Amino acid sequence: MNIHEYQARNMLEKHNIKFPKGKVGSTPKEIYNIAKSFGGKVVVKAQIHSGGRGKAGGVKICNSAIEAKEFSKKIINTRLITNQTGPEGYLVEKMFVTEITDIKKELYLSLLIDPDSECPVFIASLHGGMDIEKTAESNQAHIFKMNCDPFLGIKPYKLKQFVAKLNLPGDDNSQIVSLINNIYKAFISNDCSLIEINPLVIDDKANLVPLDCKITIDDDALFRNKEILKLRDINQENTMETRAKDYDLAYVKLTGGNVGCMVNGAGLAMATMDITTKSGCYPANFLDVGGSTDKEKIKEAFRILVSDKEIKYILINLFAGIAKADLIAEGIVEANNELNNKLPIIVSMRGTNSESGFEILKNSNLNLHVANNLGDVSKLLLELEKTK
Amino acid sequence: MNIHEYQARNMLEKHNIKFPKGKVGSTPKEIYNIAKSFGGKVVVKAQIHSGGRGKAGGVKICNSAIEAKEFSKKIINTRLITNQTGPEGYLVEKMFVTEITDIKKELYLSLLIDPDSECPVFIASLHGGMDIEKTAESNQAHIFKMNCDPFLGIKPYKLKQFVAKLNLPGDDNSQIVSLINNIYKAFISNDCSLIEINPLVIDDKANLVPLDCKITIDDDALFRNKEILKLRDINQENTMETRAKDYDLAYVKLTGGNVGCMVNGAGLAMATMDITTKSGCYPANFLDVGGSTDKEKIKEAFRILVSDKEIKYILINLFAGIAKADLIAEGIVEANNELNNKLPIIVSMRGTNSESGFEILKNSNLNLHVANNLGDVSKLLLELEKTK
Amino acid sequence: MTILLDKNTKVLIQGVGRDGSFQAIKSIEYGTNVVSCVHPNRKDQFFQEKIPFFGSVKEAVEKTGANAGVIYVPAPFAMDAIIEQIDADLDVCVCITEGIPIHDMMMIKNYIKNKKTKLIGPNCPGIISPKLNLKIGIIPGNICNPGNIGIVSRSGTLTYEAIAQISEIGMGQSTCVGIGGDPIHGLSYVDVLKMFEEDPETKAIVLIGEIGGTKEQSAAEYINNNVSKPVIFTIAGSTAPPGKRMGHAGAVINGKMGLASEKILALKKVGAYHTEDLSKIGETIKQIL
Amino acid sequence: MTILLDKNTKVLIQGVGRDGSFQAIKSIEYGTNVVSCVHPNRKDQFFQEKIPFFGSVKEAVEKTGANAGVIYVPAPFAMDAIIEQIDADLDVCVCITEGIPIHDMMMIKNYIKNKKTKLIGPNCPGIISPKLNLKIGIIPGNICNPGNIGIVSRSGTLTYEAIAQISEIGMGQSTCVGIGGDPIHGLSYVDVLKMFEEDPETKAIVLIGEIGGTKEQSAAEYINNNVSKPVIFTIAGSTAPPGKRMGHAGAVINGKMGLASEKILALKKVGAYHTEDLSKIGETIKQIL
Repeated sequence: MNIHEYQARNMLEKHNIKFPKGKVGSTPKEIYNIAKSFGGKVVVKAQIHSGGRGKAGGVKICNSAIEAKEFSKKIINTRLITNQTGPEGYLVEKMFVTEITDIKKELYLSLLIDPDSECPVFIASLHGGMDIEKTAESNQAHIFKMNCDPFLGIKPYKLKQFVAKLNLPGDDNSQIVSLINNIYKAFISNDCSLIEINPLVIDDKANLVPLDCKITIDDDALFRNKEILKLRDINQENTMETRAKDYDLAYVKLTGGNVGCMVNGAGLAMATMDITTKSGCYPANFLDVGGSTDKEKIKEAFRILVSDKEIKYILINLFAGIAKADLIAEGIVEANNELNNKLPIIVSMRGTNSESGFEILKNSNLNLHVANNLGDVSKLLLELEKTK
Repeated sequence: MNIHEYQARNMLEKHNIKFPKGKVGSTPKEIYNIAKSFGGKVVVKAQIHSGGRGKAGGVKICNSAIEAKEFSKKIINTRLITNQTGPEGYLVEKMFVTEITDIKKELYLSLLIDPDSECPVFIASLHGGMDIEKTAESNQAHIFKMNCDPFLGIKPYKLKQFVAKLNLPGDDNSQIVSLINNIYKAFISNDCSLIEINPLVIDDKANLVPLDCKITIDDDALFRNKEILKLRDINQENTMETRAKDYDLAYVKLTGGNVGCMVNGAGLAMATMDITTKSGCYPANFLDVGGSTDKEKIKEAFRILVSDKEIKYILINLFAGIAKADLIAEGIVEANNELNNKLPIIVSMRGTNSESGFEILKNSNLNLHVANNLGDVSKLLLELEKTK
Repeated sequence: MTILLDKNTKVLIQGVGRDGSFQAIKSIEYGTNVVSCVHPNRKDQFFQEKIPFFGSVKEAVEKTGANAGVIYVPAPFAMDAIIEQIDADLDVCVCITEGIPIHDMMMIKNYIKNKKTKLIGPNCPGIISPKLNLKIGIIPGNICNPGNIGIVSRSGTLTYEAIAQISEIGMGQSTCVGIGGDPIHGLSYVDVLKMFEEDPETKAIVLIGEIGGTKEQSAAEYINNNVSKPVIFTIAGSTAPPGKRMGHAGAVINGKMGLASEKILALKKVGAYHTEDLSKIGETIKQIL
Repeated sequence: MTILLDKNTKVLIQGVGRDGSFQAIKSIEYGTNVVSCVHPNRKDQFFQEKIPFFGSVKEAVEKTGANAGVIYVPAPFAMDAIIEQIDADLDVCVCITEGIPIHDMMMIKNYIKNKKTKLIGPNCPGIISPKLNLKIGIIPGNICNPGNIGIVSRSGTLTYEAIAQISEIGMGQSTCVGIGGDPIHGLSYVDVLKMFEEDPETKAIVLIGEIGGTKEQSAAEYINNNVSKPVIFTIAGSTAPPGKRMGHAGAVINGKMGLASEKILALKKVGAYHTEDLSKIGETIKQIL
């Protein structure tokens, strides 16, 4: 789960990390008042769940409270499109105002869990403000990593070596050392999968100042982080994805597709997308109904699929393991009838209870096209495209 | 380091452990007011760094605020002698007043670090209020243990099995489970070597109530627990032990001894006590001047020794490793002159720089008796005793 | 022969809720020697009127000689179940549970170092050995056929797909291992490849990968240096967009290395056979062998 | 032969403050091959104008082939130093530092499980092998004599005492190991007894114990089942009062098992020779051998 910049700041402030003065507002008037209270000259930043806000015009240095107000008037309640949002962009409902920092140097610092080393890893770069991926490609020598120990945490001897590479001004590295230790504590206590400070700047007084931060929380750990769950902003999510999430369905909307896919298993769902694309059609979504699935979930999945007006075909590809094919079939038939769906449905169904599942589908009034195997799916899609 | 019951309660309360209402007071008037605010009927407990307060008359159930006042008047500013304090007892400066709990059942619960399994271990007994050592001897079957993992903490599956054995009333064990989890957190975050809740009672409403608690903090970890260090009560310590601690000397006053011992190394210091006893004398103290010792430390050690009016001989037994014998010798001579000490000094000195050390001693005006080895020490003591 | 399981494998089950008990029955029907169930509140009861419940894994091991375990308990309790099975020194622990926090898995992977237990999963379909009529987990037995193809996969349903296609062409599987779709999981591709390479009964290996992470690249490196048997592979997610979690917690393209194209490249480079069209796994194997 | 150390032992030193550098010089004078020092801020400098400093243990190992380390850093930083030496895969890490928090030692002992490094100490005098003129730590070399008696001890100064007495009667030491006075420490009596039993050069073993804990009892149990060589022992603290820490963090009588009398009983029972009077260790050995 992503949270807004201002929420991420709050979370880090609880772990003794100091930011420049800042406050969030929802209306141009509020923005004006905040800017005024900060002395007029401020940075105003659109709060959306995406990076690339600066280049997209969502961040501005304003020289007066009036300028801040005008800027926010232009942005609030519009959809900001960045190179990371997709063409729909994200709705800006809040803007964050901070005082100006005199930047002498920009760094990058993040902490994430590295699946390869299976431990938390700090990444620092001498080039802050930039996309870390790009720095990694263009200037590997300016990127440093430090593995932490899941049991012991940060090892002081490694930290000493790590911060030495950053070559910061001043006699000791106490500021960066305590920042890193505090980030680690915040990371562990909030089940984070990412904390990113970008840029982390050195100001004119040689202080280390985190200017922007991003935090991602492990979705799978939200059950034990009820307070964090309250920070969820569903207006930053695709409506269908939000509905899917409520039913514990893994759904991702894909732009420009015409085949609504419903699959069990993430791998098979991806493979189904791949096959659809090969057939000359395009998947409208990724949808994994999951292992432990029930009729209600299937019905909701079907409803979500059909609510996507772009789709022309429905492709159901199931290989039941934990899930039972007959239950799934019942759900499909019920939802199809409820919605009075006429779109052609290609079904491939195997595994646990698949015989009885097919029985149920065949005895219904679905616009059914049966695929006996994965190869058939391609063929049926091609045929349907030809006959349209 | 030991802390008072009321301080231990504060520490545990910070970790969400609930106690019966209670407050500490230093004068009979304060005790009266507290008791009155609690409704009159209260328990009043002397605050000293020792167990066995109940049997020694330091704890009383009072039926009125006036009774509480009278009781505290009798106890405050006296020295309470329990079976654990030694004959001097400890000065009572504060008393703790708590509301009455209706006790249905008494248990024992503690957490300590077990050197054998090298992990934190919870110990529970079905017989609270008693000395755990005695229960262990008389009723092993009523004592249960649970090892924790230093890295993972309490393992839920083990905790389930552990609390099941206590056979508590009620459907679930949620009260004891959260108590145990909170004790563990307090233990880890405060570098404790012991947290003991004794008794832990079940009251008339089937609630789990910790009635008394004891916490010991690892002395070696006080450098990183400055807040805890503030809780130190030097009035609960032997004056000489306190002085020794300030100079980082390991000193323990022993009752009834006549030989002041100064040794480097804990093992040799104990062995010196053993030898002294064999010679028919008695050690007046344990004193290890430590490995990394300097002249100032040695001088203070000598001052502490000589300030003990019970001693007739001084026994210095050194085998220098890290410590350098010449430096130690210089310290002894300087301190001896400063204090104008005339008591006979038996010295055995070997190891690093011991030749030059002896040189320094011999060229001084010490009442010196040189032992060439440990066997000589016994002989010299015997001789001195005969000639007295 | 087979990997991980053998005829002495005795299975205990932790978590017999709706799904767990359904799958337990399927496993028993298939022929698996399920000897005990574990549930702290169901001591002295029996599952299906014959398999005894015990209050702890340790007790189940002591009383029934179980040497392998399977976990169906919900995600919030799965870490504890895995740790309990590790502490009881089971040979194999298969965790089917999906949605375990990644911080928990990080702890588990550090805890399991140098312990006896081999962890499979989580978020995986388990293991099946058709020749032994033995399975731990949820892979449907009826699609399997005893044979010589070993399968190792991050995806459950794609494993079934591969199994079905192999069976359809008249061949069969030696052992199939679903290693799970989480970014941090127990046995890796490399661990299983090593076992297949050493297993005389396995003649060829099917490796099923997907987008995200760099584990397929590690597998490629290992194949290059250590695997002599033919490896047929497929990678799901060529058409997945970057930055989005495609169901599996591990299936997110973060950076170039996570792309399907990169993984395909790495595996092709070391001589593994690529099945671009997932529906042609069976066909490809037929051509090679 | 000798235990723990051999002629290929190359020592690095971490912590060359007042005590550390004094002891380093003594070690070098004794004949120890000290190859490097570690200090993050003294890179490119030299200790005693000839031994190079490095910024990290890893670098010191890479550049100088150090395979053993000694730690003199203050207690608050000792855990980090120990972990760094473990991470660098040194064969032996000797920690002299006194006063390390017990919570730290608990973490270290769990971390070191199944790692390559053998930890000696902390709060110990280290190891000495007179025949090799090799010592790591602070045991005075001039009191030693090459010979056949192995010493294992929780106490530093009592170790010196035993060494001196053995040398005085014209005998000598094979290896002396101070395992340290903390309740949780690296190698135990049992670990060292095992090495002495296997070491052909060691003919008899002196075990020096003290009050507190049950480690002497564990040693007794091990001796009973596994040690064929004569064991001479002494236990310090017969006259210590209960509940008081006698210098060493581990020397507190908490419960009956911590009493000197219990330990003496346990060791006598398995046939070890008791030296009641500490000053007669040498004599006792002479009588037995």
